[in-house]
Amino acid sequence: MGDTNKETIDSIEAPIYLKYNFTAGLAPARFLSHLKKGILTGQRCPKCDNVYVPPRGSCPACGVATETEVVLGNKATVQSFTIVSIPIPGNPIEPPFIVANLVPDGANTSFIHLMSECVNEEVRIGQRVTAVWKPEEEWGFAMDNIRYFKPLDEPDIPVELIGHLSVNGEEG
Amino acid sequence: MGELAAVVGIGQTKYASRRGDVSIAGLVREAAGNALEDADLGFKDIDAVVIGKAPDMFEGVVMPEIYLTDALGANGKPMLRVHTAGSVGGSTALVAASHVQSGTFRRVLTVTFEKQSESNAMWALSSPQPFSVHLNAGAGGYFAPIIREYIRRSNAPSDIGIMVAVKDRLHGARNPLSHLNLPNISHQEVEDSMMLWDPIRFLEACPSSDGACAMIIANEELVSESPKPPAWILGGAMRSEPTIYAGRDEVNPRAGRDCAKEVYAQAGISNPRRQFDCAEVYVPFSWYEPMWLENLGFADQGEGWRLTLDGATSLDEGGDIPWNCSGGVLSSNPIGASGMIRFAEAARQVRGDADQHQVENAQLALGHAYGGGAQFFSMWVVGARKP
Amino acid sequence: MDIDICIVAFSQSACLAQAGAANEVELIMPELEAVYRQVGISNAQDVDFVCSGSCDYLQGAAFAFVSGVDALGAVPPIQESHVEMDAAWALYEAVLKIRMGHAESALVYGFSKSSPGELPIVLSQQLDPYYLAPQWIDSISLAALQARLMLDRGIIELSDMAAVVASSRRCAIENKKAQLSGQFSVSDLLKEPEYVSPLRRADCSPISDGASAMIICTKSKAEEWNVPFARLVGIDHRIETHNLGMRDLTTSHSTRLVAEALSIHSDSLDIAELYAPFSHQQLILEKSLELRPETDINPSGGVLAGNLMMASGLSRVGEVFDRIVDGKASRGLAHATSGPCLQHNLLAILERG
Amino acid sequence: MSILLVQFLRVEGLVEDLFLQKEYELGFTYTRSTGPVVGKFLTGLKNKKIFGNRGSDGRVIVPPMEYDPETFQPLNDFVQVSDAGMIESWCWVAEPRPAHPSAVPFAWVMIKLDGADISMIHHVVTDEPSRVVTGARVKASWIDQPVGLISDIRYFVLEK
Repeated sequence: MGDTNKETIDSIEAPIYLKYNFTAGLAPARFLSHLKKGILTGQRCPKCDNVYVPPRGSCPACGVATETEVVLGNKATVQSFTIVSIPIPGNPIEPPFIVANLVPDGANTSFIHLMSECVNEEVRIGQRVTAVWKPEEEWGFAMDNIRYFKPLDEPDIPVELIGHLSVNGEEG
Repeated sequence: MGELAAVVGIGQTKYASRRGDVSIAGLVREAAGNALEDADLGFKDIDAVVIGKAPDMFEGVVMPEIYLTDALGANGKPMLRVHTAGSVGGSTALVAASHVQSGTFRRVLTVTFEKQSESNAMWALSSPQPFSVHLNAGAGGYFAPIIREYIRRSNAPSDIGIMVAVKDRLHGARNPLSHLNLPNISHQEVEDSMMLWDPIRFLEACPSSDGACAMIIANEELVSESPKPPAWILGGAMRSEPTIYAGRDEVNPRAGRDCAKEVYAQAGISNPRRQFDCAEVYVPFSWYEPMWLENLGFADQGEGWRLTLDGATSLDEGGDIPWNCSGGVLSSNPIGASGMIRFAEAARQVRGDADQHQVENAQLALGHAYGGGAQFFSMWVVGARKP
Repeated sequence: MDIDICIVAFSQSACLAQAGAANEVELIMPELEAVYRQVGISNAQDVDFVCSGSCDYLQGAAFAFVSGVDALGAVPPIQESHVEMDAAWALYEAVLKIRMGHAESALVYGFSKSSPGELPIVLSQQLDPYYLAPQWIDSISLAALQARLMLDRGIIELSDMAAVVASSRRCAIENKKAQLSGQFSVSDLLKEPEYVSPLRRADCSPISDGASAMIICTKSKAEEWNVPFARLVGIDHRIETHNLGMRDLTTSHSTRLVAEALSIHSDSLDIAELYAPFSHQQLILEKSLELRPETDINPSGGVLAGNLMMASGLSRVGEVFDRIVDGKASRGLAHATSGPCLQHNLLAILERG
Repeated sequence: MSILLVQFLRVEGLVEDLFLQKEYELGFTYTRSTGPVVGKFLTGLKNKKIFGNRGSDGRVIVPPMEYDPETFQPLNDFVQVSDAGMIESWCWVAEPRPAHPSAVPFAWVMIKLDGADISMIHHVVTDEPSRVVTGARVKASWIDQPVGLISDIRYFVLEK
């Protein structure tokens, strides 16, 4: 027994790896299956009429189940954003990159996604963007079928209208 | 409001990035033991134990209260485990208080903790589930866009966040338990620190800490059994709202406003800025000070930053409403305990027991915690005078 | 306590081995709708307080309960809390809220999606993180060690355990929500192979997905709602040491402590719903509670017929409630447990209104 | 990662639903500080020694507890015990789970080590399962190069 064995233990490593069989949920599964076909969808609340994306199967505000699917536009508006300068664990993307809260046309809530093909310093709240999809053969049941969103050459949307555009990008 | 209850003992650990000298049990025990000592009591004097922490994944111990019974002297007693995300420290205190205010128990011990060094908070918070986008680069990535929207709305000068970061660290330097001890921190140093999630710089974000906080809450009858002045619980409230819903104001969440309104009503507060002597408010990213100043009614909409700018929230500048005299979450952040530390530090102030960060003659203080996507709130008002 | 607290509504989903695609929200919503319907309210806005019980590690996602809030209609914001425990303890927290006068009514729910993970192994990580958790000793094996102690000491026999299972399966025939039911004889059950000896698979509760929900309120609120109710006349709980070697595993010290604190009067109990995830644990509980032969034990089939981890304790209370309002019982006991080998136990006593 | 995709018709609405399922691993290697009591035990293991400590009632607890379950006071009175003892309870695992410490059938055991009053939990590996009974004598089989983990005891073996 060498001297090293006499060292006092004050710390241990505890690897805890648990396997799960994750299920997406009924509403998310339908959302993802549409994405696999290249279509972004939301669900409309039967009570307050708001459209949620991504849908979770309920309107959190009303507490009622959502069933009606709504096809959303490829265009979206920047609700807010951050420029991230540190890597995300488990994500290959290299900083600095933009993570934005985006409201797609036809929806009333935002989701987060990447922005690219833009000058980071010129990204702004109210900016119009459009989805850049991966090649069709790479589409899976995943939000990253949309690789990122890029700026559109359209006028900015007034802040009070963000989250209130129709699927055609019009006020409504 | 139920029966009268008061904080008669407070115990905290030293906060640090890693408390390598203790086990998880040793960490919670240090806080519990300090609280009992402060209250001049032993475990035999405790009727029930209420414990809280943030997700079990931080330490990888499922429902850790099961293993912590002996360390907290809970054997043969009721033990309850609360988990309400980041607000858990505050809600645990409120649940503990309800054990007494309901008349069910005479005196309870409540403890919250996090031993973040056992894992990596960013991993635990963005653990990658299938079918979802993994762009949540930690809590900062979530809150940065909300802060950006606040800055747009309020037209606040861009360095308000820096001012809060400096102020809270100077407060923290007065508190020997603080994780960060930065007595010489400067505006320039914060400004020069790395921009992590624009507009949040490294020094505008909270650290990741190991630590635990404990309190003993007693009913009116038993208050006199502990030697130090009590902090009377004058009000307590919780509010929750969904993470996302159409039309949600993420900058100024309604759950926070409603929670404040209720706790103020209970405690007879109509003008928080004037009536409170100080407040301990959950500010994990510096910009949340002006945002919460407005949300909690200390300032009008869009005007919160002016209080920060004028030094109103600074102990060092002799402000009229010092916020986070202990150094706040920006100085120490054991997540599950951070809310309770706010509640406990508010109590320390009105007990006149806050040492170097004491606000002179503090009579009335607010403790505040929030969690999730700024959707879970818990608050209490404590006072030196028995109602 | 001066305030009379009543249970006015209860609903539980079917116990499913695999709830398929349904996520937490989708599991919870039907049960919430059912309890709203029972008292004639429209959503969580119509109660003063909401408390839930769940465990992140069951489905392997931090903040599982946050998604649960999406089922509530929490706009405007509500008074809401959560315990990382069985929802029976959420019920306990809600009772305190009513007792202190902060609420007249409360919604309590628990949800469980255990099927995505390997539950017995997930539960091994409840144990002390230095000596036991790294050995990955699962909850079934710990229960088996406990059963062996009882068999070795002649406290029970294998046939006693099989009789518990036979009774559970028989009772569950009447329970549409049960996962396992049927007529089995003790000798048939004993012919089955051993699983983790001395336990057979039938001695272990199944793994189930589902949710349950309950509404409680003050007596005056129950009268205002004009609904049948059962009075919750007592609720209390106790935990004991985490060191399994220091406990007498053949009995339940903490259960006895609660029974004493509540004065359960076991001679006047019509029914008892016990949360015994393993057959021998029901025998431990019956003895620790000094239950009489006249008491109908686990008329629902108990958790051996379906175990909604994190909701089963609340469901025990609900099963007693259902039988009291149906007129099948006038006084009943419900039990919930947490931790390995019955470490933490809660009792609730319900009486006809 | 495998994707299992099952399409089925919902009976009531004839709505086409998807059942999307994916395996995933929630995993992390935690770094645990042990504190002095757990550290004493693990340091002992590293030296192929087993330590317990004396509780308030005088009983020797193995592995040592940090706080007494009766008085809740810190426990420090360490006692070295034997690495052999007697089975107090056992269960036979015919089909080990992937997470289990043994890939071959084995017994979980509660063992009262000689010199201890409280039994500890570990496992026994043997090709004579019928000899695993309460009261049987067992002895620790150590790994060659202990590191200070409970798994330094590879398993217990039945004494001849």
